[in-house]
Amino acid sequence: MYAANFLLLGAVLFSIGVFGVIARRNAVMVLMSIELILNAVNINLIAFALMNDSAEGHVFALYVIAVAAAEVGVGLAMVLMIYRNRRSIALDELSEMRG
Amino acid sequence: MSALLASEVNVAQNVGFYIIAALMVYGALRVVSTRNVVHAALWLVVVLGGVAAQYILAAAEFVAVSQVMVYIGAVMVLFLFGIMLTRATIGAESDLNNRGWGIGIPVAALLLAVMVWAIIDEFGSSIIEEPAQPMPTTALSDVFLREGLVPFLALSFVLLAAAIGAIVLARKD
Amino acid sequence: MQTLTNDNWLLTVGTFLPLVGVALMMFVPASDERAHKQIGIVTSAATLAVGIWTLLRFDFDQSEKLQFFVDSEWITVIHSNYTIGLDGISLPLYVLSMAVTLLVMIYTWDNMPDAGNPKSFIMLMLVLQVGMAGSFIAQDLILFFVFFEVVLLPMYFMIGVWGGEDRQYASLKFFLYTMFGSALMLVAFLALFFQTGAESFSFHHLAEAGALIDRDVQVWIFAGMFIGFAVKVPMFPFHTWLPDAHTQAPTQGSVILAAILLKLGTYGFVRIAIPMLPQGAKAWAPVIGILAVIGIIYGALGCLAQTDMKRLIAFSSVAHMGFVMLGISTLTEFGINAALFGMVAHGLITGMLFFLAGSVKHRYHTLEINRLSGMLIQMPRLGWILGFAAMASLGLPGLAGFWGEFPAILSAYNPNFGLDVTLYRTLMVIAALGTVLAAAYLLWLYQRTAFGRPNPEFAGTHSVGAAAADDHHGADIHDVTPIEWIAWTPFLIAIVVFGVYPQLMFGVMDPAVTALVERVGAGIP
Amino acid sequence: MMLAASASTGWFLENAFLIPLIPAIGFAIIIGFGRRLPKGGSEVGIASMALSLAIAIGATVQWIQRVGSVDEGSGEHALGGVFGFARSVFPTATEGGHGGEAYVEPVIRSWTWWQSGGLEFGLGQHIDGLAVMLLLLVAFISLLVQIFSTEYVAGDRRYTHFFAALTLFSAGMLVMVLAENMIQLILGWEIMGLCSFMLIGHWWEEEANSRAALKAFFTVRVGDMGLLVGTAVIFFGANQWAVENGSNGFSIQAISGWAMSGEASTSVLFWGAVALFIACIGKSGQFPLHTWLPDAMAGPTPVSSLLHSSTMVVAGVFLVARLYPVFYTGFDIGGTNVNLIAVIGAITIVIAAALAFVQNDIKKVLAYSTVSQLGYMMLGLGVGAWLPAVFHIFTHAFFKCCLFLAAGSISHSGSHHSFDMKKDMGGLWRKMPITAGSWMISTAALCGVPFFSGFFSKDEIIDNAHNNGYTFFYYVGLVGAAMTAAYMTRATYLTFFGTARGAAAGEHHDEHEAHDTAAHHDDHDADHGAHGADHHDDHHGAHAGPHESPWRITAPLVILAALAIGSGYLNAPAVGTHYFTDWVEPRGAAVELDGYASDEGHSEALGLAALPRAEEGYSEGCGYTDPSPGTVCYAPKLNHAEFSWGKAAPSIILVAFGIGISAWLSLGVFGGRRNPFVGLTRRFAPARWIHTLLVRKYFLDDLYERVIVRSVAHPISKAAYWVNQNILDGVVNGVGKSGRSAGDWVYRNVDQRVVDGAVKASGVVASESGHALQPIQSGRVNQYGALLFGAATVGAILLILLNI
Repeated sequence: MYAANFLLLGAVLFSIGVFGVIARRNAVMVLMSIELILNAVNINLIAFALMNDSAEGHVFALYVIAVAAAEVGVGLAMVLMIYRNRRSIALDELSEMRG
Repeated sequence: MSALLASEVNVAQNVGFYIIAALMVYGALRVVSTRNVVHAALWLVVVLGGVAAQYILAAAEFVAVSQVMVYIGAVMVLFLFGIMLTRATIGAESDLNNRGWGIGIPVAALLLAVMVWAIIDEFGSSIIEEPAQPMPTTALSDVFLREGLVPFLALSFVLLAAAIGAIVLARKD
Repeated sequence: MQTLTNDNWLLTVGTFLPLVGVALMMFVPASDERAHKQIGIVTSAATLAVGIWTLLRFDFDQSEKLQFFVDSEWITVIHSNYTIGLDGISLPLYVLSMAVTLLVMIYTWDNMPDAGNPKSFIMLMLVLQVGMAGSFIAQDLILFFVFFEVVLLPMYFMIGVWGGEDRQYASLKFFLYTMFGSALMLVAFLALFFQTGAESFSFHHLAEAGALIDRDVQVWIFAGMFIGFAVKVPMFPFHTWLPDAHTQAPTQGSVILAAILLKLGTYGFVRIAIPMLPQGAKAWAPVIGILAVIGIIYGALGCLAQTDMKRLIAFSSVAHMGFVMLGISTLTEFGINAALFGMVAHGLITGMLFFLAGSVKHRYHTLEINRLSGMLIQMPRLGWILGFAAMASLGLPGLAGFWGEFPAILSAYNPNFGLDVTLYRTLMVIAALGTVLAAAYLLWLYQRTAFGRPNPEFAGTHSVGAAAADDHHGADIHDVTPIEWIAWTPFLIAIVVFGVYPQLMFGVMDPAVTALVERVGAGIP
Repeated sequence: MMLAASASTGWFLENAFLIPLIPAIGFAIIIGFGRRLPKGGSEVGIASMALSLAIAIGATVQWIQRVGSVDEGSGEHALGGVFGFARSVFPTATEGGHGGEAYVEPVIRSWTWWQSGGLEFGLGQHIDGLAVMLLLLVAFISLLVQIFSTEYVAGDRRYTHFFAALTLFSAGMLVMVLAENMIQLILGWEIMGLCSFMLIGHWWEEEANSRAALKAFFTVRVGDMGLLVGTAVIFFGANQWAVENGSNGFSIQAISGWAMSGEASTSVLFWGAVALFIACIGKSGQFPLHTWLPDAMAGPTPVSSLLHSSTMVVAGVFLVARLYPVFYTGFDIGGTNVNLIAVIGAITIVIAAALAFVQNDIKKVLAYSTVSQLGYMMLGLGVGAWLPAVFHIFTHAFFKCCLFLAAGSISHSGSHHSFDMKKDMGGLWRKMPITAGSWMISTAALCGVPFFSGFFSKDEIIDNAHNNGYTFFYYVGLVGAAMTAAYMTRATYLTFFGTARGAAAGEHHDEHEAHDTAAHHDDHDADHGAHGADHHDDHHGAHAGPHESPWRITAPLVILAALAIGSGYLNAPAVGTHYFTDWVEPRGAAVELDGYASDEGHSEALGLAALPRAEEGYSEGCGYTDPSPGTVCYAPKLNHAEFSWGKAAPSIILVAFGIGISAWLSLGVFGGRRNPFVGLTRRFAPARWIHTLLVRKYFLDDLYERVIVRSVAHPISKAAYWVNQNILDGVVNGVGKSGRSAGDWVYRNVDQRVVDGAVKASGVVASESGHALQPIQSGRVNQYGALLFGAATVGAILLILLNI
């Protein structure tokens, strides 16, 4: 098994996720793209764990999964609230973040 | 390369990997390109499943299983709920992308190029030898409950906080 | 490193002579403008005379050694000495700075910027001259830094007081930018000083001790120097002060800026950063190369987008300095020779172009490329000179520009010390593309300004041949004036001579460069 | 520097470097004092060209003696004038004896020009058969053209500049021809580019002309990228070998030797050859960079004739011929039967010939015919027919120059400065018999009619293509020959036969003002009427209507026409002459790489050992087997096809066919006779499409100008500039402003410690700095994302490059 395989796969997924984060307008879609990124990272972690076979990689992957779950929960809740307040979840319409 | 294939590389495993990988990449592309939110979610399921499969290929059963359970079990359901509750139109939607979405392509491409360059540069054709047996779950638990204990607890608090926060945010009053 | 110490009074005199003129002018009332101009010209002429005497006394057979070497106590507390010397690398730039100052003085005789007050203007130029000449002879980091900063202030005032409409912004930008660079540079200098055991600031000592520093430390120190010098060059991401400064500066300021000041940065790379931190240089070389090539293409594109002649020329110097930096980044004899030649050539050619831009502005009171046309009909001589300068600037062989460009491209084909060949060959091809773009924007500029028929709005007052010299009123379009001829002819001659017989300069620089590259090679395991 | 004594070189050969030097000085004189001279500087130009010609003739004679002395293997050796730094260890011996096989040492002199890394690079001369031939040719043609010009551009407002540029132009070509090293070659090459810019844009008041000039310079410049890159590649490839043999990687001789030495890496040679050939494509107007050549017709006619006959466009062909070993081994011309040069040449032949059919401007017809003839030369070089190709340069120069001058003569005295065959010509052969006669002869030569010079060169190319197994290109050559004959017949008919039209019938049109010389009519009223009265106007006042031109125009025509016949017989296998083969072709014979050349026996033995006597169809010697140790080859050994009328028959028949069919069509279409082809393009759609395709020049111009140039010139550069102003500058200004507002903030806090004041101030700070970073901070999440990831990427690149 070539070591590069997993890493390259991870890189591709990561880039696709990045594109999604930048390009998408719908908050839910952005969250999905973030999931892609996280999974890309996980694949790398597992791959490295496999290379110098150690359990830490797997443990980190599990941490990431857990945190991702939490993040999705909170994120969707926020999306929900935003939606209630302004009947839209289009990100480019919420620009209060500008200074 | 051919020599390597002959000797150390398990061809079947590679083939499996490539098939799944192709499927995942396609799925991922659909996730970020489709016009329909629900379809995007379903394509995401495909990708996550593929990731789980890759974990199995990489001899990480436990992670694979938890991936399936957490993501496909929980996260995706959350997503679908989110979609429903925000009344995103189930059908195709015209403006899922920003006006300036084009900038994403060069950025992502550049990023990919750099990573690929670095990876090829470093692990050009280094071979992972097959692990004798899959990572025993006991090993994981050892790590979790010894040096990984504090992060483990912290993590559980994070989850708790997230749950409460989610409820607080989403509560209708 | 042996040194020759005969005639070692020459450099000190040549460097500080302008201050005598400044002192003299203190006692002359500001109202007496002619006197000030005369003093300015006489002083800079005397300085140049000393410079030429230096040239004659210079031993060309051992140009790799430091000559006219002086090393005397200066600030003992921080082990900084007054160490000066001249070798093949610094000689051309040293003399060039003197020559340019004189010619600019002569040009000032007729073309005093509108803000008037020649007294302070000329004083500033003389001080500037001290700083420039000093930076090229200094052989001690602190000394170099002092001269390097002395240059800054006069130029700031030149732009800020005698500049164009937007001068405040431009001068402030220039000042802050370079200060920012110098700050990092100073930090790097100090880091280098302490890393080498805090013994001495002399180039020679640092070049020997610096090579022994641990690689990663070198990389970080080099980063500091890199930003400091890159701002001055200017290299791609740090170039944005240049167009504003050039566009707003008075003609004299632009000429000096283009001809000498920019060279301080590249000179710093060749003289300080690279020999003192060989491994850092090797680590940063690809970055420099890439940024340089980006600068080449980017500057060219910027030129194509310009509507203002002077701003176009300013952008073109971003592209040209890109070639210089590309040459340096290869760390080869070819590359560094090309870079040094390119510095002088760019100084002459772009200086000439800025002179022309100034004169065009002086006649038409505008530099809008779209409004200018048919110069060749209204002022044939000036038109032909513009064409000549443009051809030289796009690197036509037989003129000086070529010898800075071609060897630089050549050297990128195989860089030194095992730098990434594939990367550099790609860079080479892109840089070659840059030469095409250079031809594009320069000829395009020439075609639109010089060819065609005169723009009716200026066609009214049109008289061929040299006309009355000085007039600030109305658009009296007249051909090159005698004063301008005096100020320009040396440039034109130099461009041709160095282009036809480059050995004049290569012969001086090459031994020094070869020695330098050897030293660097010794420092790289 | 003194030359080692030797029988068979001579003063002229040793001092051939004077040939370009004289015109260069002449140029300086004309620029300097031309306006004050009685004849406005033209006399200086002519004198300098005449002087160069004299020296060139001397050099030619001495070169022929030199070759003779080598072939006799007479006691004296052809001792190369080997000069400067250690060049003297280059082989100076040639094994005499077997005639035609011995290598003739070129006369090389070199003086230090520049140095780098302790290596010194020379400037000098490298005189061999090829150089001598072209020196003679260029000097001769330039002289004739300048004489012609004294009449043609008389009274022009920039008369002096014109002659200055013309002289410098010739000087540039001459410098390149005798270049001793690549840098010098680039020098001449670029000087020519510059002069073409000045000359094509000579009447720059008209924007069309200055555009054409710009286009010419720019297109060629695009090709020159290849020249720079190729020179670099070859230099670093050859340098080590060259230095070991006491030279450097720029020296042309060293490069040739290295390329043939078998030690050269094939890939380096290949890429070097490709890069250099790109330069040739640009310079010699090969497909797809040929588009600048027809536009170059905006220049005065003498310029066109000089440009197209012996200088400028020939430069590319010359480069290939000069560095033939590089291309030969790089593209493996001896081995394969398809390669880049041949393909490009073949494409060019056909497409250019096709374009020539739809032109109405007589000069454009000639321009495209030049392009297609250059295609023949490239084809010849590509198929290993070095000699016929070079010979074609030689013959082509005469008849093409003659054709252009004839066109000039027509527009000068026949058609009131119009070049439009359909509007303003026709039936001129009665009015201007001399012009017509020389045109006919040259046309016949161009078409390759037997016993005219073109036949002997072009047919040799085609024949050799066949002989060397390049069958496909053989057929392309035949087709091209037929097309050439056809379109030249059309042009001839339109110009000289049929009914007189427009100005040829003595009328005066207004649309002539559209044509080039119109520009310098207007000059005289726009301009202070200096430089005498307008020659043309009073000349039309004097005798309106067509008439024969004065002697300063016809004399060159007659001379050239004579040569258009005669020059062919220098190497006409049909009548058994092969002087060109003997004098010009570099012999592919190994010579020993040692200093002690005087030892004849040794060298001969070695030479013979290295190179067995070549038989017909041999497969040994330079280019086939690597030279044995201690010896070196400077040229591949090429075999020549045996001439026979039988093999020449197809092309002759096709030419006759082409002439016949075209004459018939012309009579039909233009002569008003009934025939089915009249108005074909109206009735028959495919024909119409092809017609438009040709009229639009395959839309290549649209591609270059509309798409590429415009996209670079406008959107891309604008975008770059926008980035500069908004992103890069935005950051700077933002930092500056936010810094200022931070100071503002501090000031307020220190000044008034009231809490709400502080709070308010901080609000102000926030908003201010926000506004400061406006360009970047749009407040859009995903733009932050883009910026974030972009920055991360850049950081990653930096870390990788620094590999910390």
